[in-house]
Amino acid sequence: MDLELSPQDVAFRDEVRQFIADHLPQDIRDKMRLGQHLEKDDYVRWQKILYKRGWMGVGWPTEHGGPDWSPVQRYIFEEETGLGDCPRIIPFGLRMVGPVIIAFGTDEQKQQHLPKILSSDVWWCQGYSEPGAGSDLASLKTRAVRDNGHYVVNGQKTWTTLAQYADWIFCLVRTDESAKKQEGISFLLIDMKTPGITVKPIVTLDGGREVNEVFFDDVRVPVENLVGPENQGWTVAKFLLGHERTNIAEVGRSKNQLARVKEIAAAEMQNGAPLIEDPRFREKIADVEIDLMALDMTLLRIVSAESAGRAPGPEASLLKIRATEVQQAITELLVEAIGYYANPYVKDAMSAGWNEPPVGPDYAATLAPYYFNHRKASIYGGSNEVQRGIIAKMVLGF
Amino acid sequence: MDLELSPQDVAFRDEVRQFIADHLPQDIRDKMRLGQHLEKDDYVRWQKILYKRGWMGVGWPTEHGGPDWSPVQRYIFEEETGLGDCPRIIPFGLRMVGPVIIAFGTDEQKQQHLPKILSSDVWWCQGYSEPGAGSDLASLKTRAVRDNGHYVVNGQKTWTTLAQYADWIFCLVRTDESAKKQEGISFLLIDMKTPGITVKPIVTLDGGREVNEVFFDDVRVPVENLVGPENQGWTVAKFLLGHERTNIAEVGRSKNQLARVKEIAAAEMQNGAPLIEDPRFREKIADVEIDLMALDMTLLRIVSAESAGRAPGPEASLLKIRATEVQQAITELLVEAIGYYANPYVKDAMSAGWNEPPVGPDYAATLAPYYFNHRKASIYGGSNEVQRGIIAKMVLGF
Amino acid sequence: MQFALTDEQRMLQDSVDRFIERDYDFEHRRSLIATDEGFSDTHWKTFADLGWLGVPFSEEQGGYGGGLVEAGLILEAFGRGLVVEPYLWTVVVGGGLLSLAGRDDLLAEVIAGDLHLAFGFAEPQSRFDLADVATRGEKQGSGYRITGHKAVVFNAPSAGRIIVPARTGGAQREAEGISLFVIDPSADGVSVRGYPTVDGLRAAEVELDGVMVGADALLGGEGEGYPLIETTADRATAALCCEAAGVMQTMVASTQDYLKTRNQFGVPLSKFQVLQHRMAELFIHKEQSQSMAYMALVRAGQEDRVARARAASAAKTFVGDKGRIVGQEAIQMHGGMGVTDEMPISHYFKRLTMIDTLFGNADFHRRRFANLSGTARAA
Amino acid sequence: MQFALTDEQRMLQDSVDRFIERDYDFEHRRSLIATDEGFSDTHWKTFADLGWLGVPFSEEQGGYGGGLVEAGLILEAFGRGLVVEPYLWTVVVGGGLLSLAGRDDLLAEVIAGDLHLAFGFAEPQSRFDLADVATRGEKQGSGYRITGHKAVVFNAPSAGRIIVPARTGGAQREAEGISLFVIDPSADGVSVRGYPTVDGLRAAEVELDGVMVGADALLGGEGEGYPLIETTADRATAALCCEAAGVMQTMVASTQDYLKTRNQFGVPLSKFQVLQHRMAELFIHKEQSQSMAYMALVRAGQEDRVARARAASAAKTFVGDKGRIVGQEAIQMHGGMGVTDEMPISHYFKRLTMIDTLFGNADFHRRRFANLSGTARAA
Repeated sequence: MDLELSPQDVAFRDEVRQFIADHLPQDIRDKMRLGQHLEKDDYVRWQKILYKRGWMGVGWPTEHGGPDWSPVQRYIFEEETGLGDCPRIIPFGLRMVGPVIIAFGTDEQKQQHLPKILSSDVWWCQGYSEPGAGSDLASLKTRAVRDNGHYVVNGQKTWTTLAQYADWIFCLVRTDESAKKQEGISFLLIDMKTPGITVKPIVTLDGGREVNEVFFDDVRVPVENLVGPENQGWTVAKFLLGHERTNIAEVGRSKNQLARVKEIAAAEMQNGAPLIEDPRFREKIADVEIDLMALDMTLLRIVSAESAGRAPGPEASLLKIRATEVQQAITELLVEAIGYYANPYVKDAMSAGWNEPPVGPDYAATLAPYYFNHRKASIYGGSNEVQRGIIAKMVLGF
Repeated sequence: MDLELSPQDVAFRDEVRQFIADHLPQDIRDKMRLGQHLEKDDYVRWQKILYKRGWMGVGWPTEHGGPDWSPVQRYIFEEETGLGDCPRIIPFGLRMVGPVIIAFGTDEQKQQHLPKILSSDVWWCQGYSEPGAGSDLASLKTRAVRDNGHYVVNGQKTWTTLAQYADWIFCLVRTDESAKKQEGISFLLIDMKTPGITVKPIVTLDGGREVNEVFFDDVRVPVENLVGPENQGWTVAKFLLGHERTNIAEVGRSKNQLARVKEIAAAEMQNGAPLIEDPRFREKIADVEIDLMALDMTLLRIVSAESAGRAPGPEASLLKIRATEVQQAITELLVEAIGYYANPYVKDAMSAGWNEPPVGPDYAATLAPYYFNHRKASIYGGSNEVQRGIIAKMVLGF
Repeated sequence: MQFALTDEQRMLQDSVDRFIERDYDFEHRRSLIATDEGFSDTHWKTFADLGWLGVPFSEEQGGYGGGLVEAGLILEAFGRGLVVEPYLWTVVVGGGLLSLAGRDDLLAEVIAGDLHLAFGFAEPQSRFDLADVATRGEKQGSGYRITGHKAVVFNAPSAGRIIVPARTGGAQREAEGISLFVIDPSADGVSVRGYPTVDGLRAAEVELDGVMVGADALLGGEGEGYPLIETTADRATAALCCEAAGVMQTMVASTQDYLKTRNQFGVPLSKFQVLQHRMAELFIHKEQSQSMAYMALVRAGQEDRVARARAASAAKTFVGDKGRIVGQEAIQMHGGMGVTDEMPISHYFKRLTMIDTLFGNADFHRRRFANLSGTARAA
Repeated sequence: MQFALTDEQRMLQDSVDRFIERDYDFEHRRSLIATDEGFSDTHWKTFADLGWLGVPFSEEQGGYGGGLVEAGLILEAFGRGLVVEPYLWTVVVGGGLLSLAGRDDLLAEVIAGDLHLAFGFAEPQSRFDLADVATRGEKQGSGYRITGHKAVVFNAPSAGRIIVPARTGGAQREAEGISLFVIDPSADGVSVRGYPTVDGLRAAEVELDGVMVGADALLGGEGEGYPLIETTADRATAALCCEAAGVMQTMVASTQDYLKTRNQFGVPLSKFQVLQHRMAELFIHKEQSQSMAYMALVRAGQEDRVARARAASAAKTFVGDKGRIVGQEAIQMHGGMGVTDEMPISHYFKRLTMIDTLFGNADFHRRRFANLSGTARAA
């Protein structure tokens, strides 16, 4: 047992760190540090920088442009990009539909889609959830009927993250209404420019517009856009659920946010001294820091097992639950640290380019919205209740 | 809204307080303060003292010897006896079978049993739980078959508290095996001296011998000992569950134990100062104290509603859950306060009359066993899980 | 001892509940918070007409002879309806200070609904310490010259008067030497930078740059402001706990309804045992929060400082801790719907979250309670 | 970086697990703790024969060249089997001190299984502060005269040597001036009052009344004992966290089995969603506890004091907090059966509870961790 990086891994870490220092645009870094809203262009710019360096296809086979990293290298990359204020990689192309196409797609689909996913020339979104379905994903109602070389799609998807930016959407649709729930579902790729698609933003409690409803009204999709066999979409979806999930731990990003808690608590005053000198507040930070260590060390055990060739199991559920709890606990500490200045809601201060002086400290404006927004973390992506159920069934055999 | 006692209630409180000061035997008080084991005689002596004063039949109609107190007076009596180191009233006679006999018993049963319950000349125990039944009380298997003016009882009860002291037991038995679960159950009074009854202690994790298994082997019980109609025992049992339950809050007793936490934390040292000066430990005490206030204030709202003539509802479940949580939290604080001296297990030091010097402070010996023993509080008497289910169904309509 | 509402109190709450049911549905609230002022003057006039603005004040002061309990009950009902009109700030806090200081002239305007008030008790460095006052009040002739920055002053954009603590003596964070002044926001040197809050209310940064006031601007004696501030904060805390209890009541009821009507895997969510048990906990939290809020109300009207302060701090700690659980759990059990702006539940959640920051959060009051508690047997 | 067991480490743990399976069933343990000594000398000899007693020591010192990691892995397996033999006290703590101080002579006896050790680091007033030493060691000629009271000294009744910190200089609670002495319990002035502990082990109050020792009784330099004590405590803490992780593993597995086999309302308890979700939490706690214990083991072998101390304190805090939950929940889910002496689960619970009191409880280590943590980005 050993927690030290090998010299090669140290070199790799230094290389990643230096690359971020040299190439992450300063305006993006500033927005990240202040928790401000990122534009589509911010994501794409950063992803293209990584693409140019050959670091976009993490987890992809080398033949499709993957960087051929060991599990430890992937861990390091996640950690350093999280610590280094880099924007999240938008996962829908790279981590979701990409691996699906690699595993199930035709050669034509691979040629058409993979290069543009890697180069971030095409923005994807995910059409899984539907109104009324909640955690019961398989109860979806959007239907696709074959008609003359096309599927005609009708229905509605919801909670579609950043659909307003998307060029393509991958969807689960019902292609056999007579079949039992999980059967009769197919996996379709749909060009968002196809007539009949309408995107309507859902405003979230923090005032954000990250998620959308997507309506399909007689949308004609070429049958060539089916991935995997018809009515086997559930198998494809399950493959995705089981696919490389250690990145959901977001350890680097949480370490970065926890450091932000400490910085803010060092700047905020209480009884004439920095708040961070309050023993109780220090201990609350310590609790989250310890929980984050436990997440990190458990992740490292999984990474080590992967290095030894063991396939990841249902540990993803463990990581999902604890990672989101840690993230949410950090957002609570941020709100607590800022005291009364959690209250002002100055919408313009949440985007870059606002020229008025801040209300309170400049880091204050985004903290309460960040807390509110992050309540979603334990709901989306398989709610933590669903994850506990998975552990009970898959691990405990209940 | 008013939280002040009326002058009459103040007078009553002072009277109770003075009575306890004058009449609670010092040896019993000492045992209570040190958390030592009480003998049967200790309970009986105290109950007879209360009986002599006319204060035993709390909750009973005056015609049967009840003291005719208002809900507020009952609250005060509970509080003062709890604060005043008085032993618990053993509930099986006074609070359980007594009210059942009053509500459902024949005149003969009333004459035979009620006076001796009140005078504590007869010790009762409760035969509800069975091995393998757990919270599913109605799945009981002990059966009673009619034979020549008797029921012949065969089966086994378990978790029977203080059965080793008991003269009588009240039991739920199955009198109709063909009926559905809750039907076919009857409520029987059984003399513990009847041939065929065996009591076997269950040693609990703290080393205590409070609970027992009770075996029935062809025990012949006169049919006159049936309470209520045959096969209607479940109705009787439900009556009991709904009966006057505000006393389960044990607020006075918990206030007393919390004061003990403070006393011990004032005596124990840390960094050369009393532990109670540690801000974190003080705040942990504060948390429990606030939870106890919330219990107390909620109890007072229920008491006020009772005073206004409203019957108590499923609030008993709320009180049971929070009361036991507070009790358990207090036992945790006690163990924490004592540090390393939680470890020694000097069995003799847990009873009075041991003449050797204590290991560590004299209050230390019983603390860890007290914590261990109190894990039962959230299990027995309708587990807290069962209580949450009751709230969900009865209050929330789920 | 009668820890239940009197018939009059029940009638008062019923009338507030009826007002909300009739005139204050959620879309209406949404339209109000989108206006410049952020609430309705018409409603405010109605409150005046119904006597709600004068409820806590004595008849000698032009009020209706109720007390803090009645004001708390109004706020509890306001919490249930998520009412944004600034009753807490104008009536309980501002009116409370005027009443304590005997400023019946201004109080009459409050009761009539003609005057809004704000209280600038926080400063950028003060966090929750009411005695951490850096704003200075320098004697100038018979009056004072006031300079300082008051942070997140609720209701200041609408206030006809802003009450501010300023230091006329003593060292920073000392209770001694703090004076209370009534400031006219239109006076020279006052700048009020208003903004909405995350829970749909209005507040402002108030800068006082050498503001000149006369001796009549002083509330209470010079340097003797702190006891008024602390008393008012405890009373406001009790009333705020009532609002929180009301918010929780609606959150629990809404979640209960949602779980009953929403199906998943072919059955209503209310049939899932995990959600049943978690809802049972929320039910207990909201019941006990109400008990604690009422206790704080009753004690806040009493003379005994320690009893009042312990009760207020216990209630605020409890409501802060349990409110966080109720809020987060209600959102979680609503699933994706819980995080939309469209659903009322998310707005209740935001209000409940922000209540914890007012007058000191749960950690602040836990410590205050612990420091006020002896080792004696009284619990 | 390879945060997993090597093949050798896995084989070592397997051999311990096999020993427990073959020779250490629960009835056997029950009979052992009922004996006077409280454990089995025969087993101890077996441990010596299998090389387990020498595992953490270097070959130069007569050991087998493993390290703390190997000792921790043995304790983890011991935790799974609730083994009472005093491996922690004789090998990890006592042996660790001897090893640090270069007392290879005594260490050889430990490795051979001929010597038990105890460490009297606690005193009645010390609570968890390792520097709070009131016991005095006065220079007398070339030796020392030691007087003091050592509290709850584990394994003292069986120990051939007791190591005690005594103050040869410095003020109370100062790290400076503490010396470590090896005491023979049969020496004049030593009284050992033994007793069982609530979790079935043995400890004693050790009174030292002017005990005379020679200069050779000193471990390390005079007045330089504290770094040895702290290092040893951190290492023991890491190893103890391994034992706790092992205890949790069995508790979770037993509860899992119990819920699967026990029926209520006509279905196995494992079908109740509430219990499923609570068990999922316990599963996570025991997995993460193991991660934290391993981290502490790895870091405890390192030079860097802060990294070692942070890791030990983080692990102990985590194991203390989560262990309480795992213990209480496992008992609760066993229902009435959980609180009987008959069921192994209650004994595991008691051990897990007592582990939290050793070398500082969760609150103690949370504070230590917080005080060791900077505001820098390293997390």
